[in-house]
Order: sequence, then C-alpha cells, then structure tokens
Amino acid sequence: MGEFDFSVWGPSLPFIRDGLLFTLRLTLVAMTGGIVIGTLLALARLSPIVPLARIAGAYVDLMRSIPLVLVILWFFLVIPFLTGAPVGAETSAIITFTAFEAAFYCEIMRSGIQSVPRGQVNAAFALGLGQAQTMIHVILPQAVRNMLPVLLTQTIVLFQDTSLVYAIGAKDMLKAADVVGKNYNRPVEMIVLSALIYFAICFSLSLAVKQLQKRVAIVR
Amino acid sequence: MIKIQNVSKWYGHTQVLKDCGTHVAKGEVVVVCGPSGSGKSTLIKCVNGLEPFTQGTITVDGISVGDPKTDLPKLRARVGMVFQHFELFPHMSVVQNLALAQVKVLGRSPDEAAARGIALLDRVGLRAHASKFPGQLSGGQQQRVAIARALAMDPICLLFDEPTSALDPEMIGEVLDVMVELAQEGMTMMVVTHEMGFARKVAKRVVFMDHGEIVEDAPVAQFFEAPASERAKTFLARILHH
Amino acid sequence: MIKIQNVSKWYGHTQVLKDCGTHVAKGEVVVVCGPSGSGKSTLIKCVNGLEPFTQGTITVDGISVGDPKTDLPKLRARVGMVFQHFELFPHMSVVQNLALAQVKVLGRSPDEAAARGIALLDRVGLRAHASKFPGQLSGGQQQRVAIARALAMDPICLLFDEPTSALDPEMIGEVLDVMVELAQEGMTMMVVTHEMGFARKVAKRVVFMDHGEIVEDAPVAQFFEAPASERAKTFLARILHH
Amino acid sequence: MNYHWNFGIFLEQVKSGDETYLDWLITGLGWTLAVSLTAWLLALCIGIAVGALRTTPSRLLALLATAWVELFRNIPLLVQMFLWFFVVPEFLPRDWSLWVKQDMPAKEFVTAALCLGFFTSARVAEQVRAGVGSLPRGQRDASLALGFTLPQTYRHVILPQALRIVIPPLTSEFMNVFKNSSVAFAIGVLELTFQARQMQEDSEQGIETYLAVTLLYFICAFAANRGMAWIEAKSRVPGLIARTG
Amino acid sequence: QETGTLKKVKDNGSITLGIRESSYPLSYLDDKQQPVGYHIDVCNRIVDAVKAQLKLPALKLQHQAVTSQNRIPLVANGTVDLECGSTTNNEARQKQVAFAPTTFVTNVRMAVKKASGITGLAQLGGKPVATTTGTTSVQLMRAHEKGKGIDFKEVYGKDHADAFLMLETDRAVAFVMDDNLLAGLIVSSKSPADYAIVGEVLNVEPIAIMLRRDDPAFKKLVDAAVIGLMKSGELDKLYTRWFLSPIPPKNVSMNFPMSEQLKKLIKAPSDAPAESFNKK
Ligand SMILES: Nc1ncnc2c1ncn2[C@@H]1O[C@H](COP(=O)(O)OP(=O)(O)OP(=O)(O)O)[C@@H](O)[C@H]1O
Ligand SMILES: Nc1ncnc2c1ncn2[C@@H]1O[C@H](COP(=O)(O)OP(=O)(O)OP(=O)(O)O)[C@@H](O)[C@H]1O
Ligand SMILES: [Mg+2]
Ligand SMILES: [Mg+2]
Repeated sequence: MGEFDFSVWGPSLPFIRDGLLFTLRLTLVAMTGGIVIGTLLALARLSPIVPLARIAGAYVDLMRSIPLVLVILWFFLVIPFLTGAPVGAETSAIITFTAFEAAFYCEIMRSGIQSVPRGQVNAAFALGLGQAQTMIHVILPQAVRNMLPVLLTQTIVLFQDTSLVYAIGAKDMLKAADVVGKNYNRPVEMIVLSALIYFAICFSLSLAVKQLQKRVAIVR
Repeated sequence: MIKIQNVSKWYGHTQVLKDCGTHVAKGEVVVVCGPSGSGKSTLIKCVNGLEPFTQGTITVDGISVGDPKTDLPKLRARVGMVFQHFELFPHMSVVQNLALAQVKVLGRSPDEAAARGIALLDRVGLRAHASKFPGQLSGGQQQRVAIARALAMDPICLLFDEPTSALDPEMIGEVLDVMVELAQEGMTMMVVTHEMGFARKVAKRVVFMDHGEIVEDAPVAQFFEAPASERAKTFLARILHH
Repeated sequence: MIKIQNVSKWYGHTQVLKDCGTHVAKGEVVVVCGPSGSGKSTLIKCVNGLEPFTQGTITVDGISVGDPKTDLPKLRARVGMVFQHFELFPHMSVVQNLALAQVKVLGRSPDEAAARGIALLDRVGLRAHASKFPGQLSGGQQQRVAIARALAMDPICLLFDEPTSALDPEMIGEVLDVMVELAQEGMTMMVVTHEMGFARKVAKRVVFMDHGEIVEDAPVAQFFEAPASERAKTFLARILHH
Repeated sequence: MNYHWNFGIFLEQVKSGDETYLDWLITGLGWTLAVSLTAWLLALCIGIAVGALRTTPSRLLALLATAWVELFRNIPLLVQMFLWFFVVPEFLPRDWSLWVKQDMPAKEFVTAALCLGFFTSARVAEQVRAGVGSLPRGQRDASLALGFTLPQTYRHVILPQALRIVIPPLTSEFMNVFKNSSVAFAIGVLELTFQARQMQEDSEQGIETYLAVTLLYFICAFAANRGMAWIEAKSRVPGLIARTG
Repeated sequence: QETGTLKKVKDNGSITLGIRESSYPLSYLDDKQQPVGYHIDVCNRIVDAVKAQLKLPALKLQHQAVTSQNRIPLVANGTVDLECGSTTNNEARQKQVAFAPTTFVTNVRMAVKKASGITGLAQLGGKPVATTTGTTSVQLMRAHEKGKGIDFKEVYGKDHADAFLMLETDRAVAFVMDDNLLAGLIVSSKSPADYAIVGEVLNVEPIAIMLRRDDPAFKKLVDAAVIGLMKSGELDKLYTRWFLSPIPPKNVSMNFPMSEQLKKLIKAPSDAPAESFNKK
C-alpha cells in the first residue's frame, strides 16, 4: 500500500462517535448487570446449599470455557426460540454480555468475599448481626473495596471485547471504523485509528484504576 | 451465668474438644489457658454459638446455646466478644464501628447509638479518635475500640480470645488496664489469655486446657502455687521461664 | 566488629534514623529496644545493607557497607540475620533451606552443604524434622531452623530482628535458649528484642531508640537500674508492667 | 423451528474434495492447538520476565516492563492481529517486507502465535507481578541477607513462590489462550473458527457446525483447566495452605 | 387470514430486512453507513407489495446486518424476514430456506494486478492466491479442469476487503471471488486502473433474495413482486442504476454490463439452484 493517507480520519469521526457511544453503553450496562448478577452468583457458589452452589459453578465454568464470540452467536440464534420473538442485535448483545460477564465478575466477587478474614464474620455474628446483615454491612463492602482494581480491569477487558459484536452485526466502534475503511478503501488507516482510540481509552482507564486503588484501599 | 457441660466437638475424625465442663458465675472472671491448639478458642466460640458443638450443653443466662430453637443473633447481641486480631470493620470509622450493631440489632436510633459510642470511647480514652478509621490506630488503640464496641451492646458478659497476644509489648498494658477495670466493676468475663499477671490480679479461677481437654479447673492461687497435673506444671514453667 | 557512625535515613520527607551511632565489638551481645516505629528494624537492616541509608558510615569487619564499590552479597553472606517472621523459604524442605545458600553462594557441594545443615539442625534439636517443610513446623521450631540457616553460612556475626515476638508464649523459651547458648559461645550478636530477661542474662549493652534516635546506649545493669532518659523510664515501666 | 437438522453431516464428504467435514474440523483443532500452545509458551516466558522486572528496584527496567504491559493489554486482540499482519511489514525494508508477505514459511501461523503470545504475556505479567507483590517483603530480605544476588533471589526464592500463588489466575489465562486463538482466523490461520466458517458455507448446516466447534473449544479449555490443576497439585507444598482466589 | 411471515409482520407492525455490509453493489453501506444497493432496492419493492397486501402503509422497515455465517440461521429463527444480500441459491441451502427468483448471476473469476501479466489459472503455480474465509473458491479452482495439478498457496482474508488488501499489498497475486464483488472492490480501490478481472469462469452462481422455507403465502407474494419487476422492465432500470451508473460512496460506475444468463432469467424467471445451472 506504500504511503498512508490519514485524511480519511476526518469524515469517519461522526461514525466513530456513534459506534463509541454504543460501545460505552454496552460496556456500562453489561458491567452494572454483570456485577449485580455476578455477586448473586458468587453468593450462590459460596452458599452451603450444595445444589445451588453446583448450578452456579456449572454456569460459571461453562461461560468461561467458550469463546465469547460463540456465546454471542449462540444467544443471538437461540434467544428467539426461547422468547418466541426475535430480538434486535443490540438487545441480544446486552443480554449476552451481561450473562457472560456475570460469570467473570462472579469469580472476582467470590475471591473478594473470601479475601475478607474469617474473623470479620465472627465479629459481626458476635455482635448479633444476622447472615444477611453481615453480608451487606460487613463482607460485601470490604470485598468490593478489595476487588475494585480487578473489577475495573475486567471492565477494561469487557470494553475491548465489545468489538466482537461484529458477529451479530451490531454497530460498535470497530465496526464503524471498518465500514469507513471499506468505503474509502483505507482499511489500514482506520484500523490504526481504532487501535489509537482503544489504547487511549483503556490506558486512561487503567491509570484511573491505579489512582482509585490508592484512594479506596482499606488501611489495615 | 455461663454453664458448660460435657461439651465435645469433632472436626471430621479429630476431636478438638473432649467432654469439657466448667462455669462462670455472675460477676466472676475466669481465665482459660493452655498450649497452642489445645482448643481454647474453639471452646470460647462455642459459648456464643460461633462454633457449633457436637455433644453436651452450654447455657448462657439460662438460655441453651445448642438448642436449634434458640435465636442465636439475639443471644449473641447480649454476649460481648473481643478477638485476638481486633476484627474492627476496616471500612468504617471508629464511631460507625460502635454504632452499626446498636442500630441494626438493638434498633437504637443512629444518634443515640453514636452518643453511646462516644461515651464508651471516652471511657477507654479514645474520644479524640472517634472519626478515624481502624487502620489509622495502633494495635492497642484498636483493641480498646473493640472492647468499647462490645460494651456498646450492654452485654451481660464478655468473652475474650487472647486479646493481647497480637499486640506490641508496650501496648499490652493499656488493654489490660481496661480489662482490669471492667473486672473490678463486676463484669462477668471469660478470658483466654497467657497474661498470668492479669490472671493473678483479677481472676477467680483458671481453666487449663490441653489436647481439647480441661485438665485443670482451679482457684487462681492454687493453680499457680500447686498445679495438680504434670502438664500444667510444664506449661507454667515454659511460659514463666523468661 | 560492627561500627555505626552518624547514620541518618529519610523516607521522602520523614527522617526515620537520626544521626545514629553505636558499635558491637567481637564476641559482644548488644540489645536494641524501643517503642514500635522507633527505627530499630531500619537500623539493623542498614547493617547488612538491606536498607540503604542517606548519611553516615557503617563498617562490618572493616568493610564499609554504604560504599558503592562493596560487594554487598559477599558481605551479607558473612553476616547472619534472623527475622521476626522466620522467613524460611516455604517451598523448600528444612534441609534444602539450610543448603541452598551454602551451595549457590559459598559454592559448597550439595552433599557437604546438606551434612553441615544436618549437623546444625542437630544442634538446635530438630534433626528429626530435616525433610519436613516449614509450614509443617511450629513457630518456635521454624525460628530455630532460621537460626540454623544463618549459622550454616559460618557468619562472623548475627543480627536478630525481634526473633521471638511472633511466637506463642510457650515457644519463646526454646528460641531464647538457643540464642543464649550462642551468646555464651562467644558469637557477636546485635539483637532487637523486648525480652528483657534475655538482655539481662547475656547482653553487654542496651541501645534504646525512640523516634529514630539512639536515646540511650548503656551497659545492661545501668540501663535497667538507672535509665538516664525519661523516655527510657516510661518505656521500661510499660513493658515490665504486667 | 424451521431448520433442517443433519447431525450426520460430519461424516459426509466436502463438496469439492475427498475429505469429510470431520477431517476439516480435526485440521482446525490441530492448528488451534498449535497456535495456542506456542503462544502460551511465549506468553509464559515473556510474562514471567516482564512481571518480575516490574518488581525490581531498577526504575528503568520497571518502566520498560510497564510500557510493554500497557501497550499489549490496552488494544483489542483482533485489532492487534490486524496490525501485526498488515501494518508492521509495511515498515520493513522493501525486500524484507516482500519476503515476510510472500515467502516466510507459515507466516499466518507465526504472526498469530506471536501476536497472541505478546497479548497474553501482558496479562501473565500482571498476574506474576501481583504474585510477587503478595509475598512478604521479608522473603526478599531473607534471601539477600544470605548473600544471594538479586537475580538469584528471584530465581530461587521469589519466583518459585510467586508462580505457585498465581497458578489459579494463570489457569484462567491458559483457558483464555484457547478461546482467544479463535481470532487468528482473521488473518487466515486454518484453525477451528476458520474451518467452522468454511464448513458452514460448504455444508449449509451452520448450527451443527457451531455446536461441534463450541464443544471442541470447551474441551480444549477444560483440558487446559485440568492440566493446570494437575500442575497445581504437583507443585503444592506440604504445610503451606493454598491461598484462595 | 394471514399465516407465517405475513401474520408475523402484521402482528409486529414491522418487517426486517437482512443486509450485507460489503456486497458491492448488491447490498452494502454507503458513506452515511446506510444500506443501499441493487438488492436493497429490489427488497424495498417487495416490501411495498407486502404493505399493499396487508393494507399497512405504515409498516415499519428494520435492517439487520448479517454475515455469511449467520444469515441462514437468522432467517430460520425469524430474526430476518427477507435476506437482501448476495446469497447463492444452491441445493444445500434449499433444505434450509427458500429463494425468490434469481435476480443476479455471478461468475467466479479472479482479480489480478495488470502488471503481473497473469491471465489464467495455469500461471498461478506456486503463487499465493487470496480468497475470503468461509468461501469455497479455492475448492472451485482445484475442481476446475485447468486448475488440476497446479499447487496454489492459499491465503485468506476474514472478509472481501481484507482479501483484496492481500492482493493490493502483494501478499497474493490473485483474488478469486464473485466477479461483481471484484469489480466493486476494484472500482473503490486507490488505483482502479491497476487491476483486471481475468481468467476462466470457475463457477456460475444464481444470486437471489432469501426467505423462510415452507411459507407458501409469503413466497407467492415475493415471487409475484419480483416477477412483476422483471416483466415491467423495472428490474432493468435498477440494474442500470447500480451496475452502469455512478454509485456511492465514490460516485464512479462499475461498468458491469448484464450477463446473457441474467437476461435469459429475466425473460424466464426461475428459482432453480446453482446445480441445475452449471449442468453443461
Ligand atoms: N476449621 C477447622 N478444621 C479442622 N481443625 C480445626 C479447625 N479449626 C481448628 N481446628 C483444630 O482444632 C484444634 C483447636 O484449635 P483452637 O484454635 O481452638 O486452639 P487454641 O487453643 O485456641 O490455639 P491458639 O493458642 O493457637 O489460638 C487445633 O488442633 C486446630 O488444629
Ligand atoms: N518503606 C517505608 N516507607 C516509609 N516509611 C517507612 C517505611 N518503612 C518504615 N517506615 C517508617 O520508618 C519508621 C521506623 O520503622 P521501623 O520498622 O524501623 O520501626 P521498628 O522500631 O522496627 O518498629 P516495630 O517495633 O514496629 O518493628 C516508622 O515510623 C515507619 O513508619
Ligand atoms: Mg486461639
Ligand atoms: Mg521492626
């Protein structure tokens, strides 16, 4: 291709912006949903009720063993049969990512919960707090603080993984860049642009994580 | 107040408590000692139901701890406990640590709970530190906060599990001072400790455990001057040696 | 043997050692004590160059520790050190712990190193445990292994940083016994400890530190009977109180 | 469902050739394994080195190692794959560039394995760094105090412990390598995803195809998981309680 | 009373078209990233017919991007009602889906750089040949009588644009693909004059709009609409608009005259699969 021509970046910006908005929305929703469901899954995995723990464990192991792009495809193809009605690519992406990320957040929250010393549970019980109160007021706040860096790092991974929605034709940032690249026949330049954008966003996020880590870390 | 009768406990195939029995009357201080792994922590945790036990009965103020019908949280709210590693909640300020259970368990209003908390902090000499976080305090200060936290629930008795053994030597004194004061005010206490000076000063009886058994249960003077068992003698020699 | 002159050290803007100076002659035992955070660990780590210092000089056996030209690994191989938390290598068996540095640093043959290790284990009474892993030993046993590990390098002097303060009370004795024996055999030792019984028994001098300063550096008897400074008096009162 | 099922498809011949679809999938599995295992080996070597460098007192080395990690973990793998394949060769001298593009043996495989290896090495490095950081500082002191040099300290004391600690997170990464290798189809490695696309285009039995491929990936990840569990059990130190998480 | 797709469309008040993002000029995204193309226009006419039959002038039109991997399952599971891409009608697919009458015929050939002097399969021995992942062009080359015994080095792009990039950057000397796609890629390339479409026709493939199987009512409506376009000459106009006039995004013409096969098919519409086609 010899020389590069970066003038294609200009006209691509509106599409990049739209794609980025979708990417961010997907990331945010999947993160929030994933953390909530993941925490519930973690509680299930740690619960003394064996069947519940088994089911949660099986779900997590399954999700962690299949490439995300296949999960995306499966959900897209299978949800219509479950619900009886087709769902759009975006809805499907949101459901898939939430369900998939929940498995990863579950593992993070599980180790977060386990990282809280056993003595804390004893102390809470000894004060007369019940199981649920102990979880809500004593264990989870510490687990989240301990795991915040890992939770956010996983979110950065999630942000990058959203590029896999190409498999179901949803239009994220990478897709938008790809289409512009094809229209102007400058695919390489557009890939370079998306690499730069991804890097800029992920790198700032990981810097932010480091700052946050210093701020919220529990003084022991 | 506390009655322990024929309590045994197994972890799988290993027996960690063997037919233990003792009692603590109202206003009495009983010290429990013994080598590491002898089951002291396990025994004291059985008293407020933090550890389930396999056989025997324990009653606290007439309520049976092992009975499945007993409302354990309610019972525990009336029994204070202080741990070796303080176990303050590190994500809450000192006064929040004191208020949490008062609000959530006793149903006191947040203001009332905070006021009671501050009063107790005053008592252990830490009023100035009310809004600090546990991690910003020294070990001795943290343990005094932990005692105040237990007192905030207006307990009928207090359990201590090696309250000074995670402390630097210069801080042991400040914690023991608070405990001695409590004892002198008539608090019922069951204390696992190796601080024999404390035992001599305020304990009524010493319970000596080894390998899950209560080997000796004797009045303080008798325990120190004429321990009945060989094991207690060796133990005392080791621990008073230096 | 060890000469510390005008040593100062800053962490950023906080000064943790202030113009410290003392010395340990060959065959002498010097005890360092003082409140938590006073800089004892920092000072003793400066002696074998584990902590760099900002000002002053330290020489060990005539070799300057702070000199950039000094071969620190070589120097450290001749200075033994024992830590508060033992710091045995948990992934190696006891005898491997003893042999590793002999082989890799002194270049002894594995057989020779193992033989020397076993001999030293015998000496600290742990021959039977040679092929166990550190995690399978009690704290007191681990610390005795750590002392044997230091001795295996045939050190010219030994540094101890609170060797007994992480131990259960009944185990303190067994470690102190080994240390007393070493002292009586004429080993040069610099010991950070709060075990005043040990200090009385074998130390020549006591160095008392507070806030990074050496406040007092006196012969044992004088330190205990008539400490010169107010700070040392309060400290002694606190720590001997119980 | 309006779908024509045919699970016998795997034993049928492909349209233009004398192989069966099963043969295609087996070829694909072979390439998936080759790319993943090569990349994993690379990632372990680089990751351990880079992770360890980040914990050394040398500012410069730590900075370089940090740059490596940040560069390779902050760009999606798909994009990196494309950059390595299409962009990097353009910066080589013309002769080299042509050689890389036309004559380099197994160029897709080499590019994919390098790219996946580098990407994974950044994550391995993070884990290793965390593992080293979680060791008590006293271990380093103790080793230095015995006269070990810093490299010896890492070799004999720090890394053997840190690596044991990070086996669980590394297990996840190892499983991820297999899953991530599916991106290699983008530059034309004949691995599972590639074969799946080809098979579904040729046979029109897409759902059966993807079921089979999903199953194969699952088996790979599961085998990786078991393999690491075996290593973890083998390397367990008696008396050292495994840290959870 | 409606059944099948028509009932579903009526109930939902919307119809979903499956589109491709770079099947020039049948179905692709223009510079506003909106789907346009010859088959999109044909589909829009079909949708008009649906609106008329259901008396739903306000019927909502939705687009769903599909890929060659998921288009058939998406039609089968009801996500997409009409696939307006560039799908070859063949026997295997007819087991899964139904097709409208063929509206385009493509020939599989190869694009090369003029400077290479390559004009046929025979010159490809030992050289790298590009194609798109998942397509079967290489098998076609092998199967062709002139391709027998020649060893190509195959290289794969993940989509047509990537495969073309391989040709452009000298990773491959030829790109084997449907000729309309090749023409589209060449026209939008940096220097269209450097490329040529050459060589033997490896395969002739009827391209058609895809719909769900076993839905006679909908199939009848679609067939009627497409045949109507053919009979009225409107399809010719659409062909001219997309293949012989300037088109977005670059506003240049592909200059791709209608093949004899397509002319025949417009006279005698048919939804017969490729297999019946290539019978010589
Ligand atoms: N969760 C457990 N599973 C199996 N064994 C246990 C468990 N917890 C404690 N034990 C065993 O029970 C015995 C008694 O333990 P306990 O903690 O009560 O001893 P202790 O006297 O308090 O010792 P220390 O002075 O070290 O605190 C020990 O041998 C210990 O190994
Ligand atoms: N890495 C560090 N960065 C900043 N300050 C430090 C660091 N390490 C130690 N300090 C500070 O240096 C001072 C001396 O610490 P040092 O560990 O030497 O005290 P110590 O006398 O050994 O206390 P202890 O009895 O608790 O072991 C303390 O105030 C400590 O907070
Ligand atoms: Mg205990
Ligand atoms: Mg210290």
